[in-house]
Amino acid sequence: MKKYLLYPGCSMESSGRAYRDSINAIVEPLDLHFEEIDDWNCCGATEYLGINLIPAYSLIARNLALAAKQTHPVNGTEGTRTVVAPCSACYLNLAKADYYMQERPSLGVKVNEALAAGDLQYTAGTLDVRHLIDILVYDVGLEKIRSAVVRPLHGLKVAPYMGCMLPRPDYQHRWSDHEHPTELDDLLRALGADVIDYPLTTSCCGGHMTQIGPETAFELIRRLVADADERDAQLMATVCPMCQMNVDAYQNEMNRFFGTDYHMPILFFTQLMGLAFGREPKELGIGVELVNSRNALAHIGVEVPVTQEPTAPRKKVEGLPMPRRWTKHEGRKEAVK
Amino acid sequence: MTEKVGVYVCHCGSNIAGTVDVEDVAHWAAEKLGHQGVIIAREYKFMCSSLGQELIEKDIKELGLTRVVVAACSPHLHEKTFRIAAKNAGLNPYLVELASIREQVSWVHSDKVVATAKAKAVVSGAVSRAIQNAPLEELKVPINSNTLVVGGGIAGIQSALEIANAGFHVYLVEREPSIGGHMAQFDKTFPTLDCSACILTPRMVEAGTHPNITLLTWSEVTNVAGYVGNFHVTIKKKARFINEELCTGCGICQEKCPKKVIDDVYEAGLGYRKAVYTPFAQAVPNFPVMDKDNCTYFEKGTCKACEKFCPTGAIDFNQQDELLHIDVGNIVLATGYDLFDARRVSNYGYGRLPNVFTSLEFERLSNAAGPTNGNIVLRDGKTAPKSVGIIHCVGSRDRNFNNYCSVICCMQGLKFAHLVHERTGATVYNFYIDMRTAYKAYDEFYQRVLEEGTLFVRGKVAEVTDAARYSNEKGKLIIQTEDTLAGKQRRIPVDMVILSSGLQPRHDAKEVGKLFGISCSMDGWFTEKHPKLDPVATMTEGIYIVGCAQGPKDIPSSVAQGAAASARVLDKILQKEVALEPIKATVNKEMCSGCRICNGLCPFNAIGFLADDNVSEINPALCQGCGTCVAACPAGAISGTGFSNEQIIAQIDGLLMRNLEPA
Amino acid sequence: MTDHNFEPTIIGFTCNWCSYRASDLAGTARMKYAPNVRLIRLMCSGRLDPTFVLRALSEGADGVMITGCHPGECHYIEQNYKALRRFLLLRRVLTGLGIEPERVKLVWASAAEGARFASETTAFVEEIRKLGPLNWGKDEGERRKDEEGNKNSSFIIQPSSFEKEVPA
Amino acid sequence: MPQMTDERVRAGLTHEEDLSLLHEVSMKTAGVSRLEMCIQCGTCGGSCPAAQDMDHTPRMLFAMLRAGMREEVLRSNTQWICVSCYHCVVRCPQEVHIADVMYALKGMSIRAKLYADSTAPDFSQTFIDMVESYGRSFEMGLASRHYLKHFPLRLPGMMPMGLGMIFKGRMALVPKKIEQMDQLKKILDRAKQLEMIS
Repeated sequence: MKKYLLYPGCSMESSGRAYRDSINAIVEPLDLHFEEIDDWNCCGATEYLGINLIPAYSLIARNLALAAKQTHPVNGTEGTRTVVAPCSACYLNLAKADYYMQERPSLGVKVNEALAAGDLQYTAGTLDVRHLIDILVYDVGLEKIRSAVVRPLHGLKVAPYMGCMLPRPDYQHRWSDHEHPTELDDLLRALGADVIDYPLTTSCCGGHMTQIGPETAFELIRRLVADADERDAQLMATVCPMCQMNVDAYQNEMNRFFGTDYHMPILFFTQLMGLAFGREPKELGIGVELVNSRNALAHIGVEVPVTQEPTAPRKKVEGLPMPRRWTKHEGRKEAVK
Repeated sequence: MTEKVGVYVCHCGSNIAGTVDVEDVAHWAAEKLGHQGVIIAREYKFMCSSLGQELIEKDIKELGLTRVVVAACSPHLHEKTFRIAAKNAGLNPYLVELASIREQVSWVHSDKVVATAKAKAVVSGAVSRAIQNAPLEELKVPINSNTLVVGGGIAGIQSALEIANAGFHVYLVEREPSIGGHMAQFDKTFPTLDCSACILTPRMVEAGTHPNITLLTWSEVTNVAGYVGNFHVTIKKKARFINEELCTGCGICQEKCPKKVIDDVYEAGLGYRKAVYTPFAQAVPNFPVMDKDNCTYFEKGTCKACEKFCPTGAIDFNQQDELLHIDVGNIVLATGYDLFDARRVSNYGYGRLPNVFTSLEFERLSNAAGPTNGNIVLRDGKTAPKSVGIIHCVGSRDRNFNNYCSVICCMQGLKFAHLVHERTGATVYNFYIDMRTAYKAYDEFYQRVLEEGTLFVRGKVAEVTDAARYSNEKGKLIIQTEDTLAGKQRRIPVDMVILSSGLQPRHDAKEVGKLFGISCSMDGWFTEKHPKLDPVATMTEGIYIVGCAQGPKDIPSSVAQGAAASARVLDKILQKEVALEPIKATVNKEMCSGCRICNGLCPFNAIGFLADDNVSEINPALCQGCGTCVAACPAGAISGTGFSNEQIIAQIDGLLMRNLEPA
Repeated sequence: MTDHNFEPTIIGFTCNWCSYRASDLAGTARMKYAPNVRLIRLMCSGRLDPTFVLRALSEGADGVMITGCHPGECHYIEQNYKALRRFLLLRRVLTGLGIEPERVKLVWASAAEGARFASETTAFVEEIRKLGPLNWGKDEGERRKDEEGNKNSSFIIQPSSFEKEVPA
Repeated sequence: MPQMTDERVRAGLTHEEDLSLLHEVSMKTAGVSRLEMCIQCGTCGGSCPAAQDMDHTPRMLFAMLRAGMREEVLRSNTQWICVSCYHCVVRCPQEVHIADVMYALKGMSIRAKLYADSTAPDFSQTFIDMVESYGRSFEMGLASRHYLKHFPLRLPGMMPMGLGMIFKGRMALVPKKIEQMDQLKKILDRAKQLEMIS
């Protein structure tokens, strides 16, 4: 069993509770061991960085310093240097602090000077900060996930919503692409879901603008929901509690603002994993979303024997061929002759 | 024997004398280095002037100097000058040593005391080293008058024709089935809009029929040995499965072949060819080749339709790859470029959004001989676009991809704008960062395109998307950019997007460079000998680079370089022999233990092993004088002329002032 | 603690094709850098015999700077990789001899990187200044003699006259 | 710094050119800003999902930074509208750390008290207050304090959502506090001192 250090983040305790419940439901079938960082504190979200530089990074670094004390093996697991953050904003803050403390050594020195006031210390580069989906796709692997599926999500049209802070700025080159990463698509496909092509997959949900500039945020939420709707998605799948909160909790206010009546439920990808692994909706926190997913999930509620997936219509002969799709993992040497 | 050393300190006007006390240096050298053999030390205003040179020549003759040390500028500037002066006075030129006290001292330090002290150290090092210098003779080798040109694009064709017309033989090797290169794929050429095929085809035919040119298409160079004047080259002539003696180029085989394949090369992936094919109608030579990987017979063992219908029985399924060995004196590399793979810029959607095209795709689209007969249409093959966006700098001037400017993309984008306007009447937008239209008649072309009503937006496009935000965007491709001159973000819906992709080095440029013994820059282009004054030669004598292999450039520049390299080759051929720098390594056979450590170290394959004597041996003509083997030999059996252990150690001691007159 | 009165003597090995030209360029561009490095031109960093470095250190150099073309840009295809290997080995040897391996530094500088050459040189001089004098291979008497000699010769560099500024 | 002399004012000049501004912003940016490398291509302004609400596109702001238009830059709402989506950062051909520059500008704008609208700085400050007293964010406290001050009129419309969140157990009514609050306090106090020095 592989151990990971878990940095849950504040939302997991409140608005993103369903995320936590569903993560708890999938660790066992996937043979994962998450050990929470003792006495972790808030990462400061996107707020602290705008006020004070060194306190902001010290706040983040305290978590890294605490985590670095917990890397040793515990009963039956190997030791680890990986910190897992399921929230994209937390993931980015932790990764960024680790990176900038190296890129600008003077920052690292000052942050450590502050940490020393609390008898802590952190050497940048000691830990690997990774997001939950990174662990699931690249450590656990799609094969293992596929084999844990007992209730495939066939027929459920899902818009994969990665959000912005996960694939960018990507200091450690972990993702297949900055704009159209395929990790979430692949994972949902492994669950049997009907994944739609969703070009806004890494567009922003508005972040804290729901709090400080609602009109800006509503427009961003509208774009996401409208495009998912336009493409006949039944629900959106997200990897971040802030995205979930904005698209879910503010959807009705957005509708009022624009005079629209979108109903686009958004669930955590782990909730969909739980469903596919045969867990009951209640254990997974399904039902606590404000835009309910009842109708959407009805599509998989009934156990209809699966027919063959519809194949794409044949291209007309006079059509011109498309170039092959590019992913970073194809390797750098690839070149057009 | 004690050497008689003369030290000459140059003022270089005030360039040196302004910061270094030259009189003090000269005086000090005579005093402190006298026991080393310095019998005369002078300073003079300009040592490199004829009077300065005469001063040295006179001393050599009259004082019988056996070593000369000139403390002046960098040896890269005037080493040759003083060597010639020494030679004129009867002293072996390699007994002259330069001490750089300008570039390394006076120009980089400002304190006179410090600079003078350092100048003394540099002179002291040079004197110690000079004493250890040995007289050397240049090696003369004859030049083979045949030339190899690699790459049959316009640069290579030009180069081959110039040499062949001068009466010397050329082997023109091309990897693809036909010569012509990228230019054969184009429709029109900027800024004059000549039809590309119309101006290229006569040159191709001339190269294909020239009595002095041996055309080797569908062939690749696999090995290069030897050195300037005497290269031995191995060429793999890939099996065409067509007997060239019998084939008349009638084309029936292509017509009858049942297997259709996407043509990734000539049609840029936008059209089809057969498994047996000539890439295009005007191909030179006009014999088809069989694509073994896609041929039904090779796959399944049956078919042979081509063989059945060939009127001359030219199909030969048993043909094998052939290895040819040729000897040449000079090599011109015209290996061209690869188009930047636009799929890497995922925000532009190429490969995901059907109606995003690359520049090469558009060339084929607008070419009358292309897959749509020159109709500019969307990927559905029939709809003409009503609005088209052309994006400049795709993959260029971008640290995420290629950091350099690809030179041709601005003009290419303007050309596309003109063609779209002319053929479809669509609204055309050009999105650019900076409009780069240097060179003759280029900016006039820009003016012309402006006049035609093309809309220009200054801004690097942020993304191309099909996610409509507003109703007018439904079903369109939306180009989102900042109009930097208006200071506002704009979303412009269009039907078609053309990416003016940049140029990048061939994917195998590194390996090719290694094969021919030349190096690549950080970006991957072949490195020229001097970026300004020697742009077609390379650091390896006898190997020249022309066209886009050296860096992005347009057709006129490629042609000019092709011709320039030929002039250099002809110059070499007409000299009949070439002098090689005598900086070489040699093995002392008495000391060599036969361990062969050095054998694998030499990148030029200059070190051979004599099994009978159990010793290694260095071919002086192949040795380039890097000295790696000298440093590696565990027995100390290899010595390097010009940079011997004795010379370097003496220089170290000298620089550290361990050679001064004992107090 | 850094002794600001200590002026290190450093031997620099350069490659004829890149770093020597970089130093030429630094000169042409009149970039000022620390005067403590004295250069030796080799045809290639691959020519560098590790004994040269040991010789320099034992004959009074406080540090040695080895410079060559960037990896992949060697004029002789790949000989700078051999220099790199020797450099790594050399550092281990030095450690074994009880000498700070930081006294030997490897710098890649292309012919176009005059500014880099200048700034790396100055940086290295400061690093060596922090390490202090090496005085390897000299006995006590000889060292004293050196010091005496230095006092009398114009060769000693006064701290006040030492230029530190290097253009970025 | 050039003075705003009468002569300059009469000539229609509206700002003082403060050429130290670029350097100052770079120094206050986490990591290496690379601001001086900007080629004004507009990738950032084109990529920004919120550009329509900004006074100046990020590109224009950088041009103003170079021109030393200190007051105009710090008064701009651009840095406050930035949603930190990092689209511009990964697309920037010159690898300018745009999002981090925005954070630096927010801080400078607060210190110079030049922000035009206090909603965003207040929200940040409220958020930080929560974190500094509990070590965790406290959404209920944050939302109620923030909305009462800045969006009282939005509150009735927000009620169903707020109640839904509470009812569904997604919003805690009491804050959670970390155990070693005093340790965190010491760290932050020291960090603030260090911030003042630099």
